[in-house]
Parts: sequence; C-alpha cells; structure tokens
Amino acid sequence: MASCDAAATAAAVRQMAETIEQHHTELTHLDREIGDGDHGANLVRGFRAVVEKLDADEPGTPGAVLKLVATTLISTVGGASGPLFGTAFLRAATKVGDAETLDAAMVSDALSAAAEGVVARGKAAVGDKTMIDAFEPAVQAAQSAAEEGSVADVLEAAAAAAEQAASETAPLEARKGRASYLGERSVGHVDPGAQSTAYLLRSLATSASSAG
Amino acid sequence: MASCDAAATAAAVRQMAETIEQHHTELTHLDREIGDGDHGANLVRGFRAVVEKLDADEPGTPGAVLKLVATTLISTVGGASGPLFGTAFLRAATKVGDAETLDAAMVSDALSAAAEGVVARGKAAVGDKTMIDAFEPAVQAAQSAAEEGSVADVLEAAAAAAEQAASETAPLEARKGRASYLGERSVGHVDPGAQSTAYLLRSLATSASSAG
Amino acid sequence: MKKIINDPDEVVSEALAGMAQAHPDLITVRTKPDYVVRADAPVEGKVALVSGGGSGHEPLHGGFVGRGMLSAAAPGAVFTSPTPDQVLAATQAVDGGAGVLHIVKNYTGDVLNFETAAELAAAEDIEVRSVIVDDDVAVKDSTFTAGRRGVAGTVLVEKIAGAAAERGDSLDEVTAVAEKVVRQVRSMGVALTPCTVPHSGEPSFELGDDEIELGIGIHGEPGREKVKLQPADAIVETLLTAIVDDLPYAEGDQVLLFVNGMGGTPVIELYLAYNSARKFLSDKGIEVSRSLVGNYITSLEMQGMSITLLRLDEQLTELWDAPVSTIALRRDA
Amino acid sequence: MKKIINDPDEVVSEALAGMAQAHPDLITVRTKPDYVVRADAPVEGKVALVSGGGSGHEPLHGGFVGRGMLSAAAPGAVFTSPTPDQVLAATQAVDGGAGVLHIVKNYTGDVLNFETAAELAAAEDIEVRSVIVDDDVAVKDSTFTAGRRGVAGTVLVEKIAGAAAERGDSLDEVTAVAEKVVRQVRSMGVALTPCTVPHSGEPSFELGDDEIELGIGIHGEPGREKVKLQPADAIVETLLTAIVDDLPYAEGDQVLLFVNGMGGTPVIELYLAYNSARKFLSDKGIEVSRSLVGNYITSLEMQGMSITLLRLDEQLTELWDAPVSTIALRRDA
Ligand SMILES: Nc1ncnc2c1ncn2[C@@H]1O[C@H](COP(=O)(O)OP(=O)(O)O)[C@@H](O)[C@H]1O
Ligand SMILES: Nc1ncnc2c1ncn2[C@@H]1O[C@H](COP(=O)(O)OP(=O)(O)O)[C@@H](O)[C@H]1O
Ligand SMILES: [Mg+2]
Ligand SMILES: [Mg+2]
Ligand SMILES: [Mg+2]
Ligand SMILES: [Mg+2]
Repeated sequence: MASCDAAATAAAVRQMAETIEQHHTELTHLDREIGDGDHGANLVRGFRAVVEKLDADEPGTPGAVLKLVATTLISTVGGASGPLFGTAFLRAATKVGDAETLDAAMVSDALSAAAEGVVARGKAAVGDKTMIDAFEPAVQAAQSAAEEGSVADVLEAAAAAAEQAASETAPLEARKGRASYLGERSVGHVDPGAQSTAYLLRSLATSASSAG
Repeated sequence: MASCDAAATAAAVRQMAETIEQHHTELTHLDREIGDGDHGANLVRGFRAVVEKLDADEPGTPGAVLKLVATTLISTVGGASGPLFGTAFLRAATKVGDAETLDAAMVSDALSAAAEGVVARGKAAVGDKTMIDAFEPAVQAAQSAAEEGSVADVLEAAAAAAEQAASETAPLEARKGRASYLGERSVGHVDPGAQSTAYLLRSLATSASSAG
Repeated sequence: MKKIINDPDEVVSEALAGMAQAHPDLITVRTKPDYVVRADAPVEGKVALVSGGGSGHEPLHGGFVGRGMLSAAAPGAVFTSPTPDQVLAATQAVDGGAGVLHIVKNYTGDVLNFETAAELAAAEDIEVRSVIVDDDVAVKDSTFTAGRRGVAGTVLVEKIAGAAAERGDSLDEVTAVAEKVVRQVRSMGVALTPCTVPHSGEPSFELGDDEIELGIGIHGEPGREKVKLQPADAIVETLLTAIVDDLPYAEGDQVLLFVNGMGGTPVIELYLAYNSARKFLSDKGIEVSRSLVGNYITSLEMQGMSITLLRLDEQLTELWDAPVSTIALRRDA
Repeated sequence: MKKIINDPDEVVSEALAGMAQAHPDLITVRTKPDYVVRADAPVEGKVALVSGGGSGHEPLHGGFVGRGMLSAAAPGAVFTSPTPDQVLAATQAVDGGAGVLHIVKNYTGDVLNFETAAELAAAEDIEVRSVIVDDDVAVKDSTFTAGRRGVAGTVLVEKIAGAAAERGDSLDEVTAVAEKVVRQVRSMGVALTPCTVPHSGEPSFELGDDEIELGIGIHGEPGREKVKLQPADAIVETLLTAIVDDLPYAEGDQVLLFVNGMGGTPVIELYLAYNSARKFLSDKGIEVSRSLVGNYITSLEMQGMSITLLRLDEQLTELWDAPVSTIALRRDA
C-alpha cells in the first residue's frame, strides 16, 4: 500500500480491535502480575465501543477515523491506558489533519506525534517500563523506514521494533504506573501496555500489508 | 468402691475434665459435621473453670461438689450444652442433698434426676439425636446395676450403655438442637452431645473403679 | 486459618475492648461477666431491651446498642450463646423500672440461657418478657423440632421494638410490637464459602469451587442443600420464592427489603442482589417501601447473603423510621 | 471465582441501580455516563466535591455522597479509573457556582482522567481545583516514579473537606484543608487473601496458607513483601511502625485512628486490631482522640485491613465531628 485512505484506516482500526479480542486474556494476565489485572478488559471495552461507532457511521478522512478512536477510547477505557492511548490517537489525528490519504512520511509523523502525546501526558521515559518502551523504538524504526519505504514498510518496521522492545521490558524495574509500586518485584514481567502497544502496531502492519 | 465421698466425687470431676481435654478436638469435629463446631471448646472452657474452682476451694460433700460443677458450667459454657449439663449436675446435687457419701442407689438416683433435668429443660425424647439418647439408656443400665452392684458397677453399666447408645445416634435424623436444621443431612454422624455424655460417664466409671 | 487475631481464647475480649475504646460516646463495655450497655443506661422509666448471642455475627448485637435500639447486648464466645449470668447482669444494668424485653434468636442454647437469666431476673423483681425470633424459612417448622432459626430478621425486631421503647411504650406494647415483627418477617440465606471459628481452625463445611450452600444459618451450619453456582438473579429468585411462599404477599403489600451480607461479601454484590430482588418483587406487585443493605448480621468471614422481607404497616414503618444512634445503624432525628 | 453476580460486564451498572433504589433519600444515580450525585445537588453557593475511582472499593466513593461529604462520585469499571466524561458530567451536575474540588487518589489512571475532566470543565467556566491523595507509606515516594498511592486516607479527606464545603468555606479554603489532611495522613495495609476481579476470574496474587502480603494497595496489587502469618499485635506493630516513622509523632500528639477492613475481614477482627493499635500508640504517648473502624474502602472480598493515622488539630477535629449524612457514614447534627 503506497498510501492509506479513510477506509483503509478504518480497516486497520478494526484489525486492532480484532487483535485485542484475541489477546485480551494474555494482556490481563500480564497486568495481574505487576498491575491490577484489567488491561485486557479495559482495551476490549474501548475497542468494542470503537467498532460500534465505526459500524454506525464511518468518518470520511483518516484523521476523522483517528479522532473517533481517540474520543471513544478516552470516554470508555478509563484507567491509565485510556487517556494515554486516547491522547496518542488524538495527537495522530491532529497531525494528519484533513488529508484524504496518508503516505509513509505522514504515517511516521503521526506515530511520532502519538508517542510525544503519551510522554506529555504520562511523563514516562524509555526504561520506566511502560508503553513508551515499545512506542519510542517503534517511532525510531518508522522514521528510518519512511525515508525509502511504503506505508506498509513503515508500519512493519514499527511493529517489529515494538515487539522486540516490549519483550525487553521484562528485566526492567518499573518507575511509572501501578507496576512502580512493586519496585524490584516488577522485574521479570513484560509490561502490559508495552505489549498491547506492540499488538496494536502489529495489527496496523498486518492491515497495511494485506491491503497491498 | 462401695460408696463415694466428697474427695472421690471431686476426683471423678477432675477425671471428667481430663477426658474432655483429651477428646475436645474430636467433639468439636463431630459438632462441625452437624452443628456449629464448638461443642469441644465449650466443654473445655467449662471444665477448666470447674477445675480452677475445685483447686481454689474443694467443697465438703458430694452434693456441694456437684453444685459447684453445675453453677460453673452454667456460667461459663453457654450454648445448648451449658444449661443442659448444668441442669443435670444441679438436679443430681439436689438429689444427693447433704449426704456425706453416696452409695450405689444414690448414684443411680442422681443419674436419673440428672437425665430428667435435661429432658425438662431441653424437651428432647430418645431418638431425637441428642445427649438424651446416651443419657436414658445409661440411667436404665445404672438402675439395674444398682440393685446388686457397687458404685463402680453402676457407673460402669451407665458408661457402657451410653457408649453403645452414642454410637447408635449416627443413623438418626436430628429433631432437636442445631443438628435438626439439617434434617436428613444429619444422618450418618454421631451426635456430639451424646458422645460427650458417654465420655463423661466413662470418666466417672474409670474414676470409681480406680478408687477401688 | 488466616485471621487477624492473637489468641483464639481472647478474640472476643480483645474485640470488646476495641469497641469500648472506639465508641465511648455510644456504649460502655463491662467485663466479668461481659456485656455491652448503652452509655446512658439505665434510662429511668423506659422499657429496656436486651439481646445477645454468640459472637462472630458483628455488628449484631453490640453494634445495635444505643438510643432507639438495644439497651444492652450479651456476647457469648464465638457462635456460642452467652451464659445466664451475662444476660442477668445486662438485664440488671439496664432496668429502668419499666421492665426488660429479651430478644432471643431461636437456638436451643440461646433460648435456654436466656430462660435461666429471665428466671433469675424475675427473682430479683425485674419484670422480664421474652420474644423469640424465628424467621428462617430454610428450616421446616414443627413442634417436634427445635423450630426455625432466628436470623437476619432479628435486626429488624431490635430496631422496631427499640424505637417503641425509646418513645416510652409500655412493656406490653413493646413486646406486642416485637411479636408482630416476628410474625411478619421471613428470611433465607445462601453461602458461597464457609467460615472458620477461631477455636476450631477448620472451615464449617466444605463447598466445591462451583457450589453454593442454600439455606445456611448464621453459625456456619451447613444449609438445606448444595447446588451449583448460579447467576445472582437465580439465587435471589430461589431465596425470595421460599420467603414469599411462606408468608404470602398480596399485590400492593408494602415491605421492607433487607439484603444482608454474611461478612465476606463485597457491598457491590449486595447492591447487585438488592437490584435483582427489586425486579423479582416488582414483578409480583410487592412494593418495597423501606430498605436495608449491608453486613449487619454476619458469620465471620463467610461469603454469602441473606434476604429478609418484613411486611410493613403504618405502625411498623413509623417505628422503623424513628431516629436511632448505634455503632452500626444511625438515623438522624 | 464465586460471586453474587449475573454478567461481569453488568456488575457496576446493576449495583448502581440497586444503590439508587435503596437510597433515594440520599442519592441519585445518573447513567451514560454513570455517576452518583447528592439528591439535592447542585447546592447553590457552596463548594462541591467530586471524587471517583474504580469500582470494587465500596462503600467508597458512592457511599460517601451526601450532606457534609461528597457532592458526587464517578465510579469506573471494577478497579479502573472512571473516564473524563463521567467526571465532567458529575462536575457539571454539582457545580453550585462556588467551584468544584476534585479529590483524586494518586494512581496514574485516576490522575490522568481527572486532569482531562478538569480541563474540560474549565473550558466550560467551572472553577476546578484538584487534590491528590497519596497516603500509602508502603510505597517509596520519589519524583521519578508514580509516587505513593492514595488509599484509606481518602475517606478522611472527603469527610473533612466535605464538612468545610458544607459550612460554606470558599474553594480556596476547602482546597487548603483537604491539602492539610493529605499532608497529615498516612496509611498502610495488609492482605490475608487476594481478591478476584469479576472480569479476570483469577485471584490478584497468590498467597500460601500461612502467608500474608504487607503493603498491599487497594486494587489487589501485590504489596511490599510476603511474610509469614503473624499475631495481630505483630501485624499492627509493623504497619504502625512504618506509619509513625514516616510522619513522626511527638508525645502528646492527638490523632484519628482509622482501622479499615478490605472487604472480607470480619468486624470482630477489625476491633481486635484497633485494640492492638491503641496499645501500640499509648506506649508511644500518642493520644487517640477520634476513631473510625469498619469496611470503608475495600478491595472486593479481600481479607485484610489497613491502618490510617491522621494528625489532628482543632480545625480538623471540628470538621471531623461535623454532621454527615451519607450511606456509609452518618453523624447527627
Ligand atoms: N505514566 C505512564 N506513561 C506511559 N504509560 C503508562 C504510564 N502509566 C501506566 N502506563 C501504561 O499503562 C499500562 C496499564 O494500563 P491499564 O492496566 O489499562 O491501566 P491501570 O494501570 O490504570 O489499570 C501499563 O502497563 C503501562 O504500559
Ligand atoms: N433440646 C435438647 N435436648 C437435649 N440435648 C440437646 C438439645 N439441644 C441440643 N442438645 C445437645 O447439645 C449438643 C450441642 O452442644 P453445643 O455444641 O455445646 O451447643 P450449641 O448447639 O449451642 O453449639 C448436641 O449435640 C445435643 O446433644
Ligand atoms: Mg491495569
Ligand atoms: Mg455447637
Ligand atoms: Mg454453639
Ligand atoms: Mg486499572
């Protein structure tokens, strides 16, 4: 896929919802280890609401789709991940503006804006064992890929980097979010938000590559 | 032992306390099956208090010893068994009056009075699956034995009858006490109060025979 | 067994000492024999109410001592009725010259010990009446058995009779209203888990991971039958059907609906069950005009609940609404 | 998992429906978005208080909505902070023109969602202040981390700030007194058992039959460390030592002692622990002049407790003593 229109964006969002359905038990399980055991349930609740809204009335631009996702997540997820993912989608929406289609550079910039939004809200840095640990490397990889590659290439690079980075959160000691209360006892477990970030990026990549 | 004085009565009471210490876990266990799991603890509390009072000041007649047991059980045991055993000892005390020593007939009569007291308070009949199921056969056996035998013979007969009868409460359906709430589900378990009655009578028999 | 205790023998006395220090404005705790009494007892010229029973059902009964409810409570060992001297001492302490009503849950032990205490009190010229609460429809009633148990309905008897005493009703009147509540109140309970008496250290009964026990008493006694775990609506239907079958309600009857937690059930589940009960009753045309939801008569840490219905009339409603000032139940003047 | 529920997705909404029907005199429940509001809201000319957080901590927060305490509460899913639109709608519903104080427990989710709601409210010209409660000494504080959690001290902040608002204090004054309580309150908890979120169906952590978890939060998060089960006196000593070390008390200081049950602990154990805490404090010369004992901020059916100390002065004592009329906390005028 060289560029991405509203329909493709919506399809990608549906793919994310699908992925969350598949993995929510695992995400909740991760969150039980070092959090409060609701991360999967939170995201399922949010993405189901998103799909409902898309079914009812699919917006006409990629930016509008992203904004719908943002406001729906903010108003249905709660918890830490609700406002954080919500902000990510909101910043991405703002970044892409009214564009009818997104090219590789725009997708990469949108990802950057999303990550910046999460940092602005959550004040986490790389190494704090949060979704930022997956987000930041994904943004780096996306930027490199965007220099030459397609939308699919950008998202594939982001997904791969996020997956790798998510798994690398295991040895870290958490400094933000609920897991930080555990101190040393948070070591040895993958951060649920980093893992869900990787899943979400992987669904984008899958959706983009299957869209050709 | 042809007859029984205050010291022998007190010794027999201490023997009862001893027996309760040995068997309270089992009694509580029986009570957990068909009651509320406190029968052993209740009797331990009561008989410990009895021994304390005997240690402090041992009364001078068998009747006074029995009365001390009665009032102490009433004021420390609570539950159903507190007033019932308390009444039993009180009636026995009243029956023997100021006698310095008790012979076989008096012991047998005291046992009858005790059982009547329990019936008067608790209104249970034989077959209701209560301590009366052990008490009544014990009284019958004691009366027969009293015609010819010694105090030890009377108590041996009572104990043996009570032991036999207690074990035979298992197949019964309870109609009095907490176990009655279980209806058919009370079947298959020995009644705790019948079992403790058997233990108490056995300690009297043991004490009487060792006193020679 | 995991409990926040020191020595099983001292659980009741240490908890009473805690209660006394936490609520000096409402209650006084006397020891040897142990009982809890209104801080302002005896109230001259008013009927006094004494209840009691085994400990482990907190806040019952000590948590209901205060203005507008009980004058005193006699706490026995855990799940064991108090002794007559406790009840007698409590009765003497609260007698204000207008007589004393004993509110007794129908258990052989409670009945016998209160009976003895009442005799002893009468011997000291205190006029004592007794009312026996037996609201548990899980137990088949019969004159050949110990009869029904007294369970959560006891709280309603104590509140309503307490209000009658507080406004100065005579001993006859207070007794009559207590008896009326007993006639019109029915309860039934369910356990999701057993409880463990500190002394015994073992659970009161066994339940599989997917089983619940219907018709439990408040002493960790097993109940009517074990059934598979069911949705809240189904559990509530079972309990309320047994209750409504026992004391039939006509459409338009007004009731007080009391959903009581057994100690270990989260309040969120009690409100959920209450909501379910409202649906059931509304389908039957029974109007819920008063409510009580919470852990009021418990079985240690047992998870489960009981549902109680009290048929109301104007008199009972007025007394229910009257001010009360106790540890566990408060309502402004 | 054994719970009295129908569908895990509907637990919160069914419980809210129950609460609404059980307490129409005190609260109103609005849905989509969900929040609980004082029956008489908005109160013109007075500062309003809004709190909220995940459900599963009942009676917190909805049980503290009423005269003299919260104006509204926004309940999230179980153990999940509410969304900004819930908090915003609650804020709009209670604003009486004198401003709104948000009382927020220090969890990333709660802080972020309330922050967003505050921005949205400000955009509608409602003056909003926020106070973040972070009383849990089990968590090491640091500017590089999420900081301490907000736990049982929240109840005291809500009560005291609520009294200030009720008597007509300005938004500045109410905020200042809330901040003072936050500065002077410390808590720590212990769990004997984990709890199970309805959606997850599995216990929040594992504990051996002879283990307890020290320093737990209120969301079933595991705590500081697992240790062997200990007598109540030893547990209380551990908790109170951590608290008193953190905010040192001088001999003669007056405090409010709050022993809070985690939902599944029998009240008898809470009073026993309270008694033990009184001994500890009296040995240190710290005077307990006010008390609260009960299940006020819970973690579903978890067995365990937390202990909270609030250093009192005249102002805080007076506000603590002020009348309050909510589902879970009542005190007469
Ligand atoms: N300050 C933060 N910055 C970035 N991500 C965070 C922050 N705090 C928490 N998170 C992320 O949120 C995830 C938890 O989300 P979730 O379980 O839905 O919310 P909650 O912690 O409120 O239950 C964590 O695994 C972490 O990745
Ligand atoms: N009405 C009765 N008449 C005779 N014995 C009774 C009666 N009710 C109960 N009991 C006896 O009391 C025993 C239980 O005693 P205990 O466990 O100490 O008291 P509680 O039932 O109050 O817990 C029963 O096993 C039974 O033998
Ligand atoms: Mg979580
Ligand atoms: Mg028993
Ligand atoms: Mg008992
Ligand atoms: Mg959460």
